[in-house]
Amino acid sequence: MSSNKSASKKIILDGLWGNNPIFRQVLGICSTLAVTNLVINTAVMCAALTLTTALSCFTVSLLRAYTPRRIRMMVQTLIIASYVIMVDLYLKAYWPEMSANLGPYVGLIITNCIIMGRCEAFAVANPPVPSLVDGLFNGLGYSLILLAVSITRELLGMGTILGYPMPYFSTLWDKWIIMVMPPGAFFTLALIIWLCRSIQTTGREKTS
Amino acid sequence: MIDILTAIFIISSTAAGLAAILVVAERFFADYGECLITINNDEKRTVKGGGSLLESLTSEKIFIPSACGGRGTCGYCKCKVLKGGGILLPTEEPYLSAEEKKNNMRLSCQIKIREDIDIEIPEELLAVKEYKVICKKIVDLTYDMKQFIFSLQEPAKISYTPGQYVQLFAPKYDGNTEEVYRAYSISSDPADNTIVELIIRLVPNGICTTYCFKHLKEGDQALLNGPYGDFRLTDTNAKIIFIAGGSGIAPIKCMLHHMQNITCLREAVFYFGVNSEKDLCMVDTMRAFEKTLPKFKFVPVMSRPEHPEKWKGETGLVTEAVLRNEKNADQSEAYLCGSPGMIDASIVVLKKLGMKESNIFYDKFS
Amino acid sequence: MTGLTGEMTHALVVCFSAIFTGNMVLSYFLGLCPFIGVSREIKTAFGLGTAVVFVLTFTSGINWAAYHYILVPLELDFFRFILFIIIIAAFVQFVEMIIERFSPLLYVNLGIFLPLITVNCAILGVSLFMVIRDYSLIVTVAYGFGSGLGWMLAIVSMAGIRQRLNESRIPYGLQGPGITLIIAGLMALAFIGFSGVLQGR
Amino acid sequence: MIRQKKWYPILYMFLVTVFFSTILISFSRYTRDLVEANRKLAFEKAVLKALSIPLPVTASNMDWHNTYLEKIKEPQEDLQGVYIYKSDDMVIGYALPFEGQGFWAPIRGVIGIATDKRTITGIAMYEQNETPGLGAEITKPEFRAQFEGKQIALQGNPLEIKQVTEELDQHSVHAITGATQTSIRFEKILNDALEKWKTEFLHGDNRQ
Repeated sequence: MSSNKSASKKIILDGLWGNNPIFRQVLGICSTLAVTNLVINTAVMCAALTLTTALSCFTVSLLRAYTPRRIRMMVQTLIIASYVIMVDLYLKAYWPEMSANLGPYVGLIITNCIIMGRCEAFAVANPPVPSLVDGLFNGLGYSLILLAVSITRELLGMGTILGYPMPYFSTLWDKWIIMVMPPGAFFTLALIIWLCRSIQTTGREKTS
Repeated sequence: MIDILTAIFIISSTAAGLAAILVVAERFFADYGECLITINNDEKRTVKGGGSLLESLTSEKIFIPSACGGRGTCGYCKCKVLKGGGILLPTEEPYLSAEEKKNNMRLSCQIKIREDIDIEIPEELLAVKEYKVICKKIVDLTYDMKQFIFSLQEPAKISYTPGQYVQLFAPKYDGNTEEVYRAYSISSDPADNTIVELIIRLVPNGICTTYCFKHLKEGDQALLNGPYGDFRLTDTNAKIIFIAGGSGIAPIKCMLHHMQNITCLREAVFYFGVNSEKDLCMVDTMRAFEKTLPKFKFVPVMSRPEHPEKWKGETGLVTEAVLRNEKNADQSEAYLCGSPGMIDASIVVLKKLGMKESNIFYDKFS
Repeated sequence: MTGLTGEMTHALVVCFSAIFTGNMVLSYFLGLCPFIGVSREIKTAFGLGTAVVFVLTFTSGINWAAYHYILVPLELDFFRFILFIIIIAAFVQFVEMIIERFSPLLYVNLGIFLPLITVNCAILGVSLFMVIRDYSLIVTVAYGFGSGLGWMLAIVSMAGIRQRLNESRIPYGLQGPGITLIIAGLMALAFIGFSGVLQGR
Repeated sequence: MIRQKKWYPILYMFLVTVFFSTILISFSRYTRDLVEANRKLAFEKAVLKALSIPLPVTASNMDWHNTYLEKIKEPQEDLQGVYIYKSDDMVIGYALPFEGQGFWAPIRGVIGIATDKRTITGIAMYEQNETPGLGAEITKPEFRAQFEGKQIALQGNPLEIKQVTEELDQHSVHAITGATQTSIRFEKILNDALEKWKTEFLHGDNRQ
């Protein structure tokens, strides 16, 4: 007997913070983490990912009553892959420079665990519209963290943000090349997870 | 054009071929034959292996309460597994306390039945049955609340404790492709064990309430299962404070019927919170209780009366009315039923009045 | 060098570089979710690692055949994502059924992560790379096997390190995924050291 | 009920795939020409950039295409795939396409060579999938500008990509920090192409 408004508010807050896919569930960092050394690439990847997650959840939820249990996984991957290919084709046709920049990473969105995770955990048991909202906000929650990672990496590694030189960092700052390389991504993400989890737990202790 | 069609056909056939492999493999590998479930050392049920414990029990008409439908996200479907459940899965751990783990508590939706299994569940769950019922009467209480009276067909009688709830089955209908169960408190007089009365408030776009309000007609068949829940009156003589909002009146009404039947002389006040005149209902029934139960008082509280000049009763939030009228509650008990917000606010107020937390009982709508 | 031995040498080189220099997790970031999630114990990590080696070796071969005999003749190159992923999904589920039937212990240890092998990026990644790098069947299978081994090596070492860390005092927020990522970063640094080995300037 | 039938999953999978593949194939047919045009344009731009033919920043894609048609002559049989830059029937430069395996996927590009057949006028990539922010920096003007005016070495490797700390000479440029893998591979790809150029054109000339 819940009201719809508070239910969707809960879905939204859970996706963004309470049950954030990255620092609570630690899902889906695979392919996107690799492009987090540039903010612009991260933004496009995250947008593609959020869109795919939302649409896939919606479709999976729409078909959930008809999909036989045994082939559910195949059908879900098919749906996800179809949306990713559409994004890929779209980028190739209308934004070739970005498509060239991201290369194989766009295709690898298919295997991003967060999409499958949301489909399995939420969409197969809920109606289409809440699933869409859930997918959307999980995607956004995910993007939030990765954008934070990419801003840190680009700033410390190259002294720029979105390609624009930043005061101090582009001139006096001794650039940390390691930030641009794979280990930098791991370290930055670890620190951000640490920060977010600490904030969450202190908040909880106070309320209880 | 032909080449496009051929391409589509070949790709689709490949996919269908893969599905075929899985279907065949399931026949050969995922077939576990028949398994025996022993419940509380006594009841024995034979089920087809391969499914989850929860699914199998449901198909045997034993209903362990569950909210998420077997996804392992609500953690309600706990039960004790003595033998044959396999080891604790990582999917269950977050929902079980250390003590529960020691006592072999498991989530029944996560356990797969591959062999004979021994479990323990509360006796009353075994009493839980599925009832075929006929909708006998529908009464409009307010613009968005209705009273439904179901007469039992099969089984013909039900026994429950006042305060418990049943789950009503909502079938598929136009615009809904899902079959769901929703919980509603029983509001009928327990003396008549051939009927079940529910008070239901319309939830916009709610699957089950839409079914009840738009599709269910007098004379229609319906399905219920239950009873469930441990919201019930204690055996003490302490003063009772009932607090309810909206359709939360249902279990309280049932409890009052019960008190009337056993001529209980406990002191009791019922604070019933509504928004305005158009939400107020069952006043006559409550006034009738006041006559038969000498120590019972009914206090409707209106938060925003449309005609304040005509409204003689309490105004403001239900919690404010409680604060105004109750002085010391350390010897009283409280029974609350309604939205989580109302219940949480009431608990705060009651504690402020000196009530022990162990004397506050509630049924929260979720 | 005759054709076949040349092919074998190539396969061997590809296999080794997939283990060390081109490690799926540490340099391509693929297959991170289970790498973080299932690396609590060596035993489970080993089980999952074996499953990945197995699945990778076979799916890379099957996908190679599917690509060269279905997609290339139909000129449906862009369709490879879909075909590969559903083949992987079907295969993983097939394996899941078999493991569930014959080794309940392994099944339980992989827990919810068995279905997640499907969405293990490393597996799709290998299939995609074999196409863009134009490997032959033998080289593809060797590459799949090597990538699987590399992934397993990474996850088992990670599990070993994490088991030793069990006793250590780690700040609350950093426990679990946080510290795992930091270790992964250090391992990635170490693996960069391999890059000179096989390239032989 | 059809859903209880054993073959229902097979039919279901078939229909779902038909649905999605129809959408995808139609979409890809629709964008195919555009994608092809983008590819061509990328190549043409790379050739013009390698030959250091200046075009204003505001130049449209059409301008690039027309300039290419006007100035560049497609390779003929005796030229081993080398494009020729001509103006008023005078040869002004050569554009040598090259390709090879990068870190992720093939790298394809063009080297511009002056009429002396030894001086490099520039290089440009038209297809690469290197790690964004790392290997992909080979497409950045800062990296490419290093090649302008370098000489192809007659002895040893035609060109060398050196560590940032090392001294440069007439035949070497600096690598990209952090992108060891790409740098090593890129050097090999360039040298493979230039070795061929040397045997075909330089040594041939020397013999004459």
